[in-house]
Amino acid sequence: MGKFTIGCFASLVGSMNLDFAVKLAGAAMEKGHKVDLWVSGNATMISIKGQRAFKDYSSLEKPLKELMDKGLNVTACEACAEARGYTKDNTMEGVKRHSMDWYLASAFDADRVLHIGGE
Amino acid sequence: MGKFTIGCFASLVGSMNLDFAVKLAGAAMEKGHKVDLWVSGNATMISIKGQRAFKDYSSLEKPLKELMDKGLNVTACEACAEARGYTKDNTMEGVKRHSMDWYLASAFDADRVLHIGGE
Amino acid sequence: MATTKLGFIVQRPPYKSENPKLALTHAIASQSVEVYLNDGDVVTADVAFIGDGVLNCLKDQKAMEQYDLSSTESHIKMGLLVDLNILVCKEDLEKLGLTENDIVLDAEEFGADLKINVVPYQDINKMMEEMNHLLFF
Amino acid sequence: MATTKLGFIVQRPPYKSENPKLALTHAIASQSVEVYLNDGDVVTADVAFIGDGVLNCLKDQKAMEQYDLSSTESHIKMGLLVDLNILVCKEDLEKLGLTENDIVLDAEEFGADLKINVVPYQDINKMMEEMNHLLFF
Amino acid sequence: MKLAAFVSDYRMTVDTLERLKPEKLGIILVGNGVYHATIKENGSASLLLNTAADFYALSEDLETRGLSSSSVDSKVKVVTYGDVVDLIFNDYDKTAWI
Amino acid sequence: MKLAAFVSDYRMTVDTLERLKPEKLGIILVGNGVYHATIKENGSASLLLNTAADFYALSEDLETRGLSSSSVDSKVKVVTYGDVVDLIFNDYDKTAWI
Repeated sequence: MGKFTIGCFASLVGSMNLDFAVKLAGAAMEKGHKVDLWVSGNATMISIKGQRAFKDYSSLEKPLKELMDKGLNVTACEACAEARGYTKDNTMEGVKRHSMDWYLASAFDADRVLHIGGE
Repeated sequence: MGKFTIGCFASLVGSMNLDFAVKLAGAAMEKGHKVDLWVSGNATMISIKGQRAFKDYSSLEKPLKELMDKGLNVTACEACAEARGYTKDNTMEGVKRHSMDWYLASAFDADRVLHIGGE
Repeated sequence: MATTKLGFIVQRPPYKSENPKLALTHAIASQSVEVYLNDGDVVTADVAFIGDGVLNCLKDQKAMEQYDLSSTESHIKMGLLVDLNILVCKEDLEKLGLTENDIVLDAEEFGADLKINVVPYQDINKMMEEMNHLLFF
Repeated sequence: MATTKLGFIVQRPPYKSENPKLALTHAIASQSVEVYLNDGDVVTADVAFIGDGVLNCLKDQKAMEQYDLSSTESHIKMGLLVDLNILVCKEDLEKLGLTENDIVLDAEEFGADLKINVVPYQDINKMMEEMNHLLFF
Repeated sequence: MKLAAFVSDYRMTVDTLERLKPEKLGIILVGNGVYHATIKENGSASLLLNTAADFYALSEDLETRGLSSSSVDSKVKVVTYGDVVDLIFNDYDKTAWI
Repeated sequence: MKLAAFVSDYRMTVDTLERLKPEKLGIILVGNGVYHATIKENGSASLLLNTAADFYALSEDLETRGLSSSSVDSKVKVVTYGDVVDLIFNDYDKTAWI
């Protein structure tokens, strides 16, 4: 079993790349891999707490929490988040915030890295 | 002088379409037009208060407030905002929140409509 | 008493951007716009799918089953239910190797009377001419 | 003591998405990654601009003057300042009618020693082979 | 109709523009659309400039990208945000953001 | 290198894929990339399928778009999220999201 670092830079609603990242993280964990998920750029939108779950919009707070409970490590780019008005106070519990070097450190000992760019 | 309704659906940081919308609104107001700005989809990101102004990211809280002080009418799609975790409490002062019919009502008596889609 | 006609033109496929779905939800909002208007004033919404936008109309979209997300197909059906005029470009369907059998054509299960209109592009062009404002998605 | 090599490949133009700028800021972060690692462990970042990505390298970008936003050009200079290996595809510059005169080549005004390397695509391919992981922007 | 069409991409993913047949067409290049006004790919100007239309490119967006007005194709008029407002209100009656 | 390249667009705006020359290439169609596996535009399969590569299409994303596995080109193998994880870990050593 290996370590898998996924970086995603796509927005919460729209391209569905972030949905992809979360589902892939879950599938990798089911196979016993350790997964780090780094969200930067518009993907920091996933880190805000209190997303209202309408069926018309991708709503990832619930699936993300379920995966975090099972050990998914989620870290948001702090500067990208702050620029968008996502402060420490409105960040979902369990999501860490670090500067960009965290992503590179995660990649350091990852067996595989999948970097999913932004829109 | 006419009424100009601008709808923008692009995210706060990235495509710069929202920067375009805000600058165009300002230019239209300088020429004496009345401007309504509707933000929906990812463009509701502009409505959150406390965006930290780094030079590396588009930061539209300040220019938007300056234009609102001069009469710019800004309304965010309520459902799009709520789905992204932007609640009434973290909305920038002066930005209204309504359902999508507000945009159509604004277009009803607009002389010109410019609809700027999302990414 | 005045009518303003809005034309919603969807030119991109679903699920890559939120655009096609927002086109439909905004067009459907024409049904409730009267609260903001004077008596007798009306906003109408016509919707046209052109180019890769016709891919929004494929039937049996399983977005809910796979991603817990309402499908664009279901939004098109909602549009029919509130009597929106929905046009789909015939040439673009053909170009992509699709037939009327592949796309959603009605929403009878919800009691909608209207059906999708598969029409030549020139009819969509004519619709655009008749509108007061155009919104491209 | 180990080294992990990351290759950042920028294939799209600036100012339409945040990607090119985030590629640079993430690559620059290789300078501070040691805080998370054991002594002697290192992460290196090489950056390559290919396709329309070479448009990021045009000089005299006035993003700050026009949009109060740091330019991608200034981020490239920051990359040189921290000694990143930055490659620009020669064939793609030529394809777009650009020469070395049109692009940023150094950051001497900030005291950077390194310069941009305008190289044939095959050198970029070789760089990609040598990396442990690739990040496409 | 008199249509002002905005192009904000260099690589376009839709063919809408070539199919619109308004009585009068203006193409306003903004954002990354301004590359159409300056870049000569493989030695040729952008095919977009072959459209039967009046062309405009936003000065602010050219400058942001490091493109000088002197490199703009002779078919294209360089305009400001204020000019764009006047085009929308005075020269065209509908808009399309492609 | 053995490269797993992810394609998530139907209309691609980059030519990166045709230039990559890994020893082994897998193209994994996800998101709107899955249209390459099914749509026959003007009667022809997607040019992407002419690339020298092994092709995979994500089942979940086909179904989301109303595309049936029976319409998938014979060159393309339909896979699940779990299969994608195994491809990344067992069959390739690097990834590229194009």
